[in-house]
Amino acid sequence: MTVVATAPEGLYEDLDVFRARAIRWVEANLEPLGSADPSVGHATDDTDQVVRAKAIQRKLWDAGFAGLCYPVEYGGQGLPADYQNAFIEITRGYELPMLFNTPTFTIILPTILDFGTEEQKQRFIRAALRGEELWVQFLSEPSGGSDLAGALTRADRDGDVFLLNGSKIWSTYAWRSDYALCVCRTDWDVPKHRGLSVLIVKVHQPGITITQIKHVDGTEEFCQEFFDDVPIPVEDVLGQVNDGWNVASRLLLHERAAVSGSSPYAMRPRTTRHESDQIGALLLSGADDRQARQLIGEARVLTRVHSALVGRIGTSIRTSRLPAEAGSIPRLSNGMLRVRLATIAIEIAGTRAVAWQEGDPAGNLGVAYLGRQGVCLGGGTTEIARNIISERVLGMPREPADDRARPFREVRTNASVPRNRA
Amino acid sequence: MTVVATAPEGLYEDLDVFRARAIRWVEANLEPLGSADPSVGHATDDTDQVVRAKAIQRKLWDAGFAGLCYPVEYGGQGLPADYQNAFIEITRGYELPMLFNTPTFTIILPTILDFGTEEQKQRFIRAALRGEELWVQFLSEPSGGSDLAGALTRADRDGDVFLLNGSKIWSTYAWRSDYALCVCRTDWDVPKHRGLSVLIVKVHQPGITITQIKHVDGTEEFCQEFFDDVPIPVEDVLGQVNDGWNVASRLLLHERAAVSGSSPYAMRPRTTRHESDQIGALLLSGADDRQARQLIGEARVLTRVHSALVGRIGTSIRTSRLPAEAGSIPRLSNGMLRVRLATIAIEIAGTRAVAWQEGDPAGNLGVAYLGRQGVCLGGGTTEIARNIISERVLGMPREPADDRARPFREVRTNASVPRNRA
Amino acid sequence: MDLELTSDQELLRDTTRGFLTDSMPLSAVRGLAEAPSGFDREWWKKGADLGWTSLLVSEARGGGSISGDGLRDLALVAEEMGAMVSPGPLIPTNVVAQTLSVEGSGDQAERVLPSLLSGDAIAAWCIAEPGRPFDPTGVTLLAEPERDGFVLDGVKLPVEAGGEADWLLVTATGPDGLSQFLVPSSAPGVHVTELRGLDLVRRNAAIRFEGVRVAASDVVGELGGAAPSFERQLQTALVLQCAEIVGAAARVFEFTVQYAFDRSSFGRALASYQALKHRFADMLLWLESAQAITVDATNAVQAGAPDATEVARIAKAYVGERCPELIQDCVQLHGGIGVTWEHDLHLYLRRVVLHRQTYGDPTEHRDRVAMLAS
Amino acid sequence: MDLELTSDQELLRDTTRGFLTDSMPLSAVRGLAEAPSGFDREWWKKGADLGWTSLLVSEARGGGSISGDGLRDLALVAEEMGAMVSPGPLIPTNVVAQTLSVEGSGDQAERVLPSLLSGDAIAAWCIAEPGRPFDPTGVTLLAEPERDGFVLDGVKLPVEAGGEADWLLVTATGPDGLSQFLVPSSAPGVHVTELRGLDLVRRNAAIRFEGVRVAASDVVGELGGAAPSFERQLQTALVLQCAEIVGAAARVFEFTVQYAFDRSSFGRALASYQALKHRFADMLLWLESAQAITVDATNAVQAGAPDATEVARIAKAYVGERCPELIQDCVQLHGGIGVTWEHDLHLYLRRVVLHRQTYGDPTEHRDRVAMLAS
Repeated sequence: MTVVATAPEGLYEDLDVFRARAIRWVEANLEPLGSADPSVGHATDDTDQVVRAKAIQRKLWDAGFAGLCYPVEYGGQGLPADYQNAFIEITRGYELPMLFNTPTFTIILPTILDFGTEEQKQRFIRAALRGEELWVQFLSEPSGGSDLAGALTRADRDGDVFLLNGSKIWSTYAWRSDYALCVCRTDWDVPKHRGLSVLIVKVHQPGITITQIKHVDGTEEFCQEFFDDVPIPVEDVLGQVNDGWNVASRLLLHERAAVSGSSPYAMRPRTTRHESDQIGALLLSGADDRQARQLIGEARVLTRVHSALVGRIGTSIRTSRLPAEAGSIPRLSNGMLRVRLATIAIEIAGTRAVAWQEGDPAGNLGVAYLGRQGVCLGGGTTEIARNIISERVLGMPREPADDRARPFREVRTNASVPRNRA
Repeated sequence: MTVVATAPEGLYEDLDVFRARAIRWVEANLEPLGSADPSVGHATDDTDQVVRAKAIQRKLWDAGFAGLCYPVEYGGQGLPADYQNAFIEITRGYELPMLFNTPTFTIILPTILDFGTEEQKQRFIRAALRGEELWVQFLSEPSGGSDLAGALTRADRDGDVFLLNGSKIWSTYAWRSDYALCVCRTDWDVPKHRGLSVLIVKVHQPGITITQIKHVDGTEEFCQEFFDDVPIPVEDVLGQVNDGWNVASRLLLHERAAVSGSSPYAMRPRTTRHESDQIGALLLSGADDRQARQLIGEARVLTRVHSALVGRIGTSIRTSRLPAEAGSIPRLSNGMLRVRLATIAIEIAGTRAVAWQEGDPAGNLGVAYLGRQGVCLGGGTTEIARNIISERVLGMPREPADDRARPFREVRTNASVPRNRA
Repeated sequence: MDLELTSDQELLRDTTRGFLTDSMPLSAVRGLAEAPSGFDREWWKKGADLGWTSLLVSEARGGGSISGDGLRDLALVAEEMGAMVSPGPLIPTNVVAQTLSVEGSGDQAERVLPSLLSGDAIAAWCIAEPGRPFDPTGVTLLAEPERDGFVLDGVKLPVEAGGEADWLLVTATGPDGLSQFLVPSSAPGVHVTELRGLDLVRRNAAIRFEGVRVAASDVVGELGGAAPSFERQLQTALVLQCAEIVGAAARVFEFTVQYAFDRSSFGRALASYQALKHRFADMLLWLESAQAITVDATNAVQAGAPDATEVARIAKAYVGERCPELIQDCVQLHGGIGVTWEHDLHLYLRRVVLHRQTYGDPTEHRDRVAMLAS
Repeated sequence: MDLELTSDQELLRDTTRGFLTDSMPLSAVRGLAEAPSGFDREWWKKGADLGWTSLLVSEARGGGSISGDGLRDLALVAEEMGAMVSPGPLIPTNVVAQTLSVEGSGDQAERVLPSLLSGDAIAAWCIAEPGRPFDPTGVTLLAEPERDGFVLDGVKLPVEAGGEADWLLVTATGPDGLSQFLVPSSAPGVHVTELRGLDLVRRNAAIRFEGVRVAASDVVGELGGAAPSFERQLQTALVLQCAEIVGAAARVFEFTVQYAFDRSSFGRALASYQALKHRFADMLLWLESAQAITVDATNAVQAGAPDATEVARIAKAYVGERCPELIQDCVQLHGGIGVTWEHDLHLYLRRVVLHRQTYGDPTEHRDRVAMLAS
């Protein structure tokens, strides 16, 4: 479904009236962020963050500010995009339930809107907007993160359920989510793209084991899930059985829209907090040194250019100047930007990045550098982004792949080659 | 054929005796370079350079210093590599006939040694060592510089000659050369690599038209040749008819050996004059500015590291630690180095690189920047080098190509693809 | 470049594009390479008729924009000129015209503006000095007060279109601080030397001022008040430079992508090689980024936004750094033909490098951006 | 790395490799991460038996090299340690041992060297100071003369192995210029604070000297003559750093290439994707270059060549810049697993970044190289 960009006269509450109403409510009901990280708010820990997010989202729901661009019949406000943009302006500097932003509001619900049955839309969109259910995506698998269509996780029909077996990985904070969209294989006798289905999976239930993955920086945001004969009611298939690639592709499109800042469902444009933090850290040090100024200047230049790009690509996709796949351009840009910022940070921090006194923020810069490539891996690698840009935006020939035509059963899922020593 | 690295006792003139004899002769007979460019010497123009080179080479011949590592039976001295290395040391700072260095001595003659008939070796090696004949390579074609085996230039058997038709391009100073090795197609009914032959072609003869190509910097070093029914005696085929790919591959190996500094026939290691020039130019300016010092330091670092690499790869190939194709590593390094130096040069030169007073050397830096990529194109592009390194040195799978198996006649020599607008 | 054009702006862009295509194809640009002047006066007048010289001048003073946003309009012209590596003193003439429109005395405006707007006269902005930073602190050319005027002594270099200019706007320093003077290039003591240059048609000159006498009435704007106007002039110049660079880079990228589809190697189209595909992806990223920041800078300067100072410099730092590299990569993808005189690539390279190095290079602007950030 | 090893050197390399593989596999290194000390003293003594501490010490003073070229021998050890991200105070102990061997008084040598060589004692080189350039001009720690000795006041940070050291070699400044003092870490007024750090086992400390009294006999070498010995100490440290970095990078590159053959995506081995093949080609170029310049630096420093000052810094500037990028690229090629704690990649990354930032970073060394060039 598409969202109206600007309001035809009279059809909706007047934008200024809306704005006035929103300002009054926000000032009275939301907490100022102060110096808190917008993506975390005033939460004291991971669990508290869930509690706060759900509570704040419920407040928004009660006040009629939840899901501004979602259809009224599913609990939304059915307003055009410029009301959402106005609300983003108004809530800047206030704590929002950002936990719902991605993937729940910007990726999952839009996909449910696109493919869900009437029952599914009634059931899940409303509950999420009411702040009751957080979602997570079960996409990548240990066998290969990038090749979504190569999923080995299987769902075998057994009476009126599918039995789910296999494993997913790199899901973010799965343990604190309520539901998941899971891409799995329901037919092994057709080519890889034609035997997939997308299931709606209750995260906390018998047969699902979640383990957290320790990141080089010590955090444990990412998870791996193991499925052991998990029964999924057939009515919890999203879209048609074996049409899962179609659904999953839409999922990825919505994800790119979110990344490229063109999603009408985003509560707030992707925060550039990280960047400003970095730069802040840089400014700790020698703006009196011409060489350090070059690095600080470069960081500022790249950051500002990136945000200009995000805006331009968002507009270009909305106006169809570029195809939706162009969302991979800001994705690539974001990866390159963060990598360079992380490097500039340690260049300026000097020895403090590798040996620091307890409490010295410079130490975080060193630790961040260790996980530098994360931003080029998560949510589709930068290599995949370059493939998409050259093939889908510039229209260049696709990479040859020998696993597209044959029944997936016959595809070598490990295509390692012997190393011919020269 | 291979050259002995070090001399077994007594088999040759004692190295120190040789050294003493060489020093006396060099001081008495060669001109000091002074500030002259080693690759040009004291020549006043392109033509004079040929005259001087041939005269000096003749002097070397008469004194018994020509072709130190070439077999005695073909006019060489048959000495081990360390005599050549000693001579390089001794002649440093003196004018040498560098015009003969590449391709004549390091690429062409070695290939003739490998594949030539006894008559060809007697005829051509001796004449070149005597300073009478300069050689050029006819390899690339307008249809595609990198795909040597895709040659369209044809040589059709007609009685006891081949009739040569077609065109070659990017040959260096063809107009001032005497002979050329020319890769052409003699059989169109077999796959591309199996229908080639290498011909020995007299450059100045009826039916061959040479046009000079103007470079962005205004010079006209490169040439294009057009062949119109040029008769080539069948005895002037180098190696077997239709075995030309084998011969051409050897040609390229010798070229890489020359580039990677592992050729025993080189009169002088590839000059780093260019680099030092650049750096000199950089030093014109602000070593008092920390930012400029970063650039000057980077230039110096990259230059010094490159020469260390050239030495290491040369040794590695001689000792078979690495295959001969590893010569593509210094080739790639050289391209990356020169590109960066050319850029650093204009960064330091400032506005003088784009608007300069008559005679200001900074202007040359701007002009050099225009042709910056030349060093990544000539003698096999850096892209080809990366293919060779990954495939022949690291042993990774070769790029798929659909023109290897089929008769060349059936190969689409223009495989352009439609641009599918996304 | 700009994604939100009014129909009037589209008309301006299209007429400029049409005029350039017909009157100044690249073959014609090459033809001017050896000519004494880098552009033809009659041709420039025709361009002036299209609005090239009047968009930054108020209607009261004979100018007028198309959309009400003169700089955004002019940036469209610059973009088209970049795409055609067009000749013509676009930047200096407009910088001087805008200055006279905003700060010039009625007399100065009457004396000079009409001929600048009609294209009959050319003006040069004399600001840069040899080996000096490109900002007010770099100005050493001295304006020594005398009874009823000033005497100018010093050297300006490089001065864009300095060899063709009829009028010179000279920034000088003196007891009262930084001031600007309007000087006819024919004034006694003005010595103009054409410089050798990379661009085939955009020429620069060195101008030596030797005891050049100017009247008090030749001061433009306030005596000692030239610093703020330098900032405005710089922002205008940077926006036009970025627009030209982006116009050039977009054109080069477009025909290089096409080349990758048309040209084959080893029996495969270049566009089918992943290593090249990924580089094209990077280039598209750079190009879209360059266009995005140039539009932001244009709008910020146009609106006189508080961050205009920063955004204009950010744009030049990024566009001036990336686009020459983008074009060099396109040269690489063309192979040998890319470094030949006959191919047009070097015309674009010459233009973007000229812009990269002048009116402050990326290093200078990054430095300034860092200072603004702290 | 070094292509010309004697059989004795090969033996040294192989015994070190074997010892490290058996006694200190990466699992064991991880085990030390939480330990109070980054290495086990008994283990270090075994390493000392293999020559790790004695190669830079003259035979007269109880040391001895394998090949006659002690630094070349020690670089082999460092390379193996890099390949295994091995713990142990290799750099500070050897820098101090070499200094005492060359400059130490007979008494100092007798008091300290035997225990350093046997591994029973550890020494730290106290040279760097917070926020100061890494060269003699950066030293502010004051050595105030008093009747029969000196009083040391100031802070050294970071000090490698400072928390584990029994002996401190402290470079200080004073009325007589730059001097070095041999101080037991137990001396009154020496306050050692362990620092948090990136490397799991190579620890650094901050050491505050508060009115620390030392005798005239504790001066190492000539009073006021420490500048030249700083240059030798730095060259030794840089060579060992580069050798460790290169050892680490070579190991990471090797298993990443293997990973590209074993791992497949979209039904094709990673090694079959041209975009990745070209990056592997670039990485091999960087690795061979890093090895080449490290060998040149080692030989130049070993031979005391006139250009040793420059080549050692060139090596650090290049190796310290490229190899961390090379390893980051290997992380990228591994995908998500590459940023997990369980994978060994980050152990290598931690080590090379530690080296990149300490004993002068690439920026400082480029700066110095530029000064030497002009």
